[in-house]
Amino acid sequence: MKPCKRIEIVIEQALATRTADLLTELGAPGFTLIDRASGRGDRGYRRADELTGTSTNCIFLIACDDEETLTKIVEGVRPMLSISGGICLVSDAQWVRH
Amino acid sequence: MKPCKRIEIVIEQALATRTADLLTELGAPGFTLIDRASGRGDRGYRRADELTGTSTNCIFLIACDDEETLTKIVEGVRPMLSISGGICLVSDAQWVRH
Amino acid sequence: MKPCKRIEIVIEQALATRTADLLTELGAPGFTLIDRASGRGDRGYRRADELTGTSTNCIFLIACDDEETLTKIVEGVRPMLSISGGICLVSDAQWVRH
Amino acid sequence: MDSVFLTNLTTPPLLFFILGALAALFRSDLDIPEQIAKFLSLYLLFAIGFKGGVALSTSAFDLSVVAVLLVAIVLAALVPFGVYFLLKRRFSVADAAATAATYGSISAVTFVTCTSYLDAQDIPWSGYLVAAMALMESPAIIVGLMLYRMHAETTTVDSSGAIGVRMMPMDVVKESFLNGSVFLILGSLVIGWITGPEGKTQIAPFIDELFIGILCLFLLDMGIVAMRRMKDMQGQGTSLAPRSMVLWGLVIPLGNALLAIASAWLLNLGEGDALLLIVLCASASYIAVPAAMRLALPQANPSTYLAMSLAITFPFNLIIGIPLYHMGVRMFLI
Amino acid sequence: MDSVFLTNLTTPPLLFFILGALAALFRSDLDIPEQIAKFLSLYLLFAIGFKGGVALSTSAFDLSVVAVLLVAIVLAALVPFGVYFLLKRRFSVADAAATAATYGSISAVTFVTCTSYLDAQDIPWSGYLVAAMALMESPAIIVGLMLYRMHAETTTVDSSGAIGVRMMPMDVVKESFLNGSVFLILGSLVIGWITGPEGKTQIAPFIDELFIGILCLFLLDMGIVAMRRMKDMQGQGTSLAPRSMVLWGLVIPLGNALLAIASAWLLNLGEGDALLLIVLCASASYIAVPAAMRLALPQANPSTYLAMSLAITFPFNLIIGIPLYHMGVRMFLI
Amino acid sequence: MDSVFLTNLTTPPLLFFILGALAALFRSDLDIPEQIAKFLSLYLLFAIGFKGGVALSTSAFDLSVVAVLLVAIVLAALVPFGVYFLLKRRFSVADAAATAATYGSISAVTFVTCTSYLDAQDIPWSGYLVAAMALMESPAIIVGLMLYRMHAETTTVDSSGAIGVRMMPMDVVKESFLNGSVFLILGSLVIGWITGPEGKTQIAPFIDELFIGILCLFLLDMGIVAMRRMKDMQGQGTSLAPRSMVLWGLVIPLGNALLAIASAWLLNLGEGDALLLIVLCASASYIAVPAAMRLALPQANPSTYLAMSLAITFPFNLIIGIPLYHMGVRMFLI
Ligand SMILES: Nc1ncnc2c1ncn2[C@@H]1O[C@H](COP(=O)(O)O)[C@@H](O)[C@H]1O
Ligand SMILES: Nc1ncnc2c1ncn2[C@@H]1O[C@H](COP(=O)(O)O)[C@@H](O)[C@H]1O
Ligand SMILES: Nc1ncnc2c1ncn2[C@@H]1O[C@H](COP(=O)(O)O)[C@@H](O)[C@H]1O
Ligand code: NA
Ligand code: NA
Ligand code: NA
Repeated sequence: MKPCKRIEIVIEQALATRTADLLTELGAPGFTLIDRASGRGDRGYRRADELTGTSTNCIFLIACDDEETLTKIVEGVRPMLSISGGICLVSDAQWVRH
Repeated sequence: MKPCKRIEIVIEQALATRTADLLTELGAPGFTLIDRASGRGDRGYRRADELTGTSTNCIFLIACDDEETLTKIVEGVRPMLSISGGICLVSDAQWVRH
Repeated sequence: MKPCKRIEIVIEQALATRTADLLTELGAPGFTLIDRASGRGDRGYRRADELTGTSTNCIFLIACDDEETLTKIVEGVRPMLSISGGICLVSDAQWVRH
Repeated sequence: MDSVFLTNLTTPPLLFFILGALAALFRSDLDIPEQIAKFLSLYLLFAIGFKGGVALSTSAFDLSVVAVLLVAIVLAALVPFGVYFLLKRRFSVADAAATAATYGSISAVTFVTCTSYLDAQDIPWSGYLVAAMALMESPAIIVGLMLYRMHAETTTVDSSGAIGVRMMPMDVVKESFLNGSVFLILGSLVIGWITGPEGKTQIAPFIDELFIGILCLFLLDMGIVAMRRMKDMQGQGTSLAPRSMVLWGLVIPLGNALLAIASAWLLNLGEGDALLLIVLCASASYIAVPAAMRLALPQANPSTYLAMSLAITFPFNLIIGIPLYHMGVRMFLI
Repeated sequence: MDSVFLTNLTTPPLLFFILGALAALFRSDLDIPEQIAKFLSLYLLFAIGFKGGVALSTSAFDLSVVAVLLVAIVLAALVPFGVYFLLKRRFSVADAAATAATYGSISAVTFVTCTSYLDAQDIPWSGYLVAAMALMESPAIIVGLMLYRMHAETTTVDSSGAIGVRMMPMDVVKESFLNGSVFLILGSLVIGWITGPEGKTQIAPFIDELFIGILCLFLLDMGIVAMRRMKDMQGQGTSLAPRSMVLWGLVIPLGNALLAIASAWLLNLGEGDALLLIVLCASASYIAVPAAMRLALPQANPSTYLAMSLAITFPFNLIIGIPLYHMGVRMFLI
Repeated sequence: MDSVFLTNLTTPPLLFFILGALAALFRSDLDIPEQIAKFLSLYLLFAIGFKGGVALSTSAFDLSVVAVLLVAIVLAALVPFGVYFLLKRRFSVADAAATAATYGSISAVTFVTCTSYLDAQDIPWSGYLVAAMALMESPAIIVGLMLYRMHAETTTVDSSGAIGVRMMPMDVVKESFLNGSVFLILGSLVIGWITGPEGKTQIAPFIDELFIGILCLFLLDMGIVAMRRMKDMQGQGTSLAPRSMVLWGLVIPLGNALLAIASAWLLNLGEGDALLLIVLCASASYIAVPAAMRLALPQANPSTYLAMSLAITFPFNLIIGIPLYHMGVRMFLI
């Protein structure tokens, strides 16, 4: 097991592909994506009930063992979040190596 | 980034709307909801295969930067959990402000 | 609230049932399973778009309050992960007892 | 004699139900995706509701129809009393009340399967029985909760009712009518009634020609789900021994069927209508009522009432009940 | 006179739309699963595209058809200018531009509902209008973004455009033609045109007989979604008062309808074709354009333009617009 | 001569397959939701199984039928040996074994598309070929695993087989027959056989009239998925160069087709039946076998065997293979 950061991003579904591309560009070692979550925040309800994905959330999970990449990711998604709404949480974890 | 608590609640799907209302009432700054998870616990399997949602789970994720609200939420969902089954985990995280 | 470990496993959907059986066998107190996530890692994209589940991920969440079981689980899933790909993260959390 | 059973068993819908049960029994990974199952179920409610409404619009809406609808509601409200008093010694108050509500209400899919059973034998039935079905969904919920409130010790209600307590009786009535399935059947019924045969011709192919096929696929799924529940019954921590759950899951529908035969006789119903009324009485809800109970009476254990309804009574009615009640109708009513 | 409205209101698709709206209004938990809703929408695009293509393959593709298609594209490109200048005082530049794009583009479901309205009254219409619909989806996106770039202060574009800025105009054109719905309609159109009536006979039952039924279920879902949005409009932090959103959501389609009536008169279109062209102009996109705007103009607030399109203009067109425009056609064009 | 190819290419199912491929090629966001894709696939298996069963029930079940079924099973068991020995030099033992299993088994959708190709040309075919298809799904899995066990060094089996090791041969046989698709085809076949033409009339519209339409939508999805895989083949870390995957993905089906032509000649099959047998042999599994291999032989790399089957052989068979084999049948067998 080796220490790493666990990044969790909730963002508009409509931006999922763009966020995935951005993560790859910023050097994330990988990510897992859960589509079609609903939620509530400052911009009211997102019911995940329409077809454009503007009122639906998706969740990215990224394990990142490199401080620098972490900073890049956080700074990279910040402007997307301020436009689309959503949250980004960073916490400590142990990464089980296989 | 500012420190916050990350609350994660696994609860019966049938109680999703009620839990969401409760969270709003208790002053949660927001939440993200993943519907239709399966699972196993003390009450056996929940296969997420039937239409009532009594044997299906959903997952709430709440970022909360306020100790008091945290306590309210934890105390608020506790009785629901003891009736419906499920878990509530609280951990530390950093909230990336945008 | 009592301290526990939060284990999060991202693994191939095709191995979901086997992983669930393994967790039960290894004495996990329970688990929650999110099906059909997509992702990217060393083995390229998993688009969650085909029917065999070999190119789709699922996510297991396990709250575990027992060091020994934790080790068993981590050691038990490690060989599955090295064959199927995926990640396993362990972090600290507080388990709200109900 | 037993040819009724065989004829029933060899219709495609029943055979697919059994196929599903076998799949789950042998742990096949055959599986209908959950949103698809929900869609199939919505389709069936939509189609039966619309059909019923169109039928209503062309038939005379006279006193005898009103009588049937009233009797249906009364049956749905009476049955829970009977069930509750049968079970109160063996079940906790909450479980007995929830089970009572479950059996007072109806299973739309059992009803739908019965209409296809009648259609296959060219036995006519009336559209207003769909209205009866829709009206029988909810009353039992209210009666069940009343029974609970009357019999639970006050302290129990207070402490364990932490969630349920907020729900006032009127809310329950409202919520039970706003339950998705009830709303869709009633709504489609009204729409069918408004548009009449003219509207029917527009969507006829969608409603008539797909009906049995979709019923087959839905019953395939129900077979899987029911068998999984049946298997879970052994392992899981239910408050009750599986054996007595099986027993009650067979006795109650038979009892309710007798009650319904008597009512059908009083109402002087025709063969098809009588059978449908019996099936409504004998069937138990596994969607609307359990969903309502989880909100209004969460202390009741769904692995008791839902398992009995889904894993015992539902298959019993499909496989044995329908032809058995049909024999009963032929013996006593015509 | 008002019988047109009543006739429209009592068709099954409209009634199911209203049923859905009632369900959401009374907070019923009736719900079409999201993947099912997407499938129903794909089916409608597939079917209308294929139908249109087959119709195209059997009709003469002469200059008058080309004229209609050109006019359709021009209308789709002009409307955003008008909308933008109407709104620019009350909306932010980004919101005005996104709303302009939304109203320049079209709503396929409104179009589809209008074809079923015409079919029910046996009024003929031409297949190339499906092509017109497909061609009208995208131009407004490009015009909307152009308007934004022309009118936004450079600093705004730079700072808030952090995401959008990477998207070059050509990318937008490409992305808007590659939008799933546009691609599917165009593709099905071409396939229908290639296979012609022969291909049609193969999939005819799938396309013809299910059409109205599936439209009913899809409109049921749209009723739910539209009403939820309408209810959200009060609470949510939109940049605009709900009242003025309602106002503009009614005024803009009426204005566009007038423009389209004039064009239809110039083109000398028949009753059905004229009505369809009007409906295309008067309807607003709630899938392709909002999806594109979120990527290319994320600073525009979807709870303005999407809500107006989905919660105001869409129901208005379905319930009142179609018969109203039909009356207009009858008065001015024939 | 090439008119066979053109006729094939201009049928709606093929055109929708190509539309899907184009959508993925140009990165359109056109997408069939995953549960819908699963449902469409279940429908096709359900329909083809039922049809085959009904056909079986009306035809004589004589020795020649038994002979065909036996030959089918033998072919499915022999092909993996051939494929394994062709590939063992270039592939790892695990990859060679898994690929062998993949090509020994069949693709139900290729079969279904071929039946629609025959139907469109009014060429008759026999229902028992559906039984042949169902029986050919699983044997190759067992042979593939046997080949692996025989050829892998023991140490490899032990260490890398950490997961697979627990699975005993009997389990594999059982699991492969319990695979959802196999179970559904076999089950529907038996049900169709039990209910016979009488049952057919009940669900005929559901099964016959929707068939081609649903096949179109499913192939649209398959086109998207296959093209995505093809694009991934370049980037991803497969053990093999993409070029040789393409090569083997074309050579193997052609070789298997020759084998099948010879068998069809021995069995003296009619035009339609011969073509179907060839298509079964030449097609490769992309559902049942890969799913089984992930459990029983996880060290084999799915981006080799699944990609070859899905991205090369499947499109090849649909677009070129079926008409090519048809020409072969016409040349050699009639
Ligand atoms: N405090 C929070 N905890 C969890 N999720 C949140 C929180 N705030 C916002 N979200 C999620 O982010 C989405 C957009 O948030 P907002 O921009 O605040 O409207 C919401 O729909 C939620 O899914
Ligand atoms: N230790 C655990 N870790 C993760 N999820 C759990 C755990 N225990 C229970 N759950 C989840 O909570 C649901 C209800 O749990 P229970 O009330 O223990 O049956 C289960 O179906 C699981 O989804
Ligand atoms: N660093 C990471 N963070 C989050 N998820 C990951 C990461 N690496 C891999 N995954 C997930 O694990 C799956 C298989 O990973 P891999 O074996 O690296 O291809 C991917 O499709 C992702 O869903
Ligand atoms: Na009942
Ligand atoms: Na427009
Ligand atoms: Na083969």
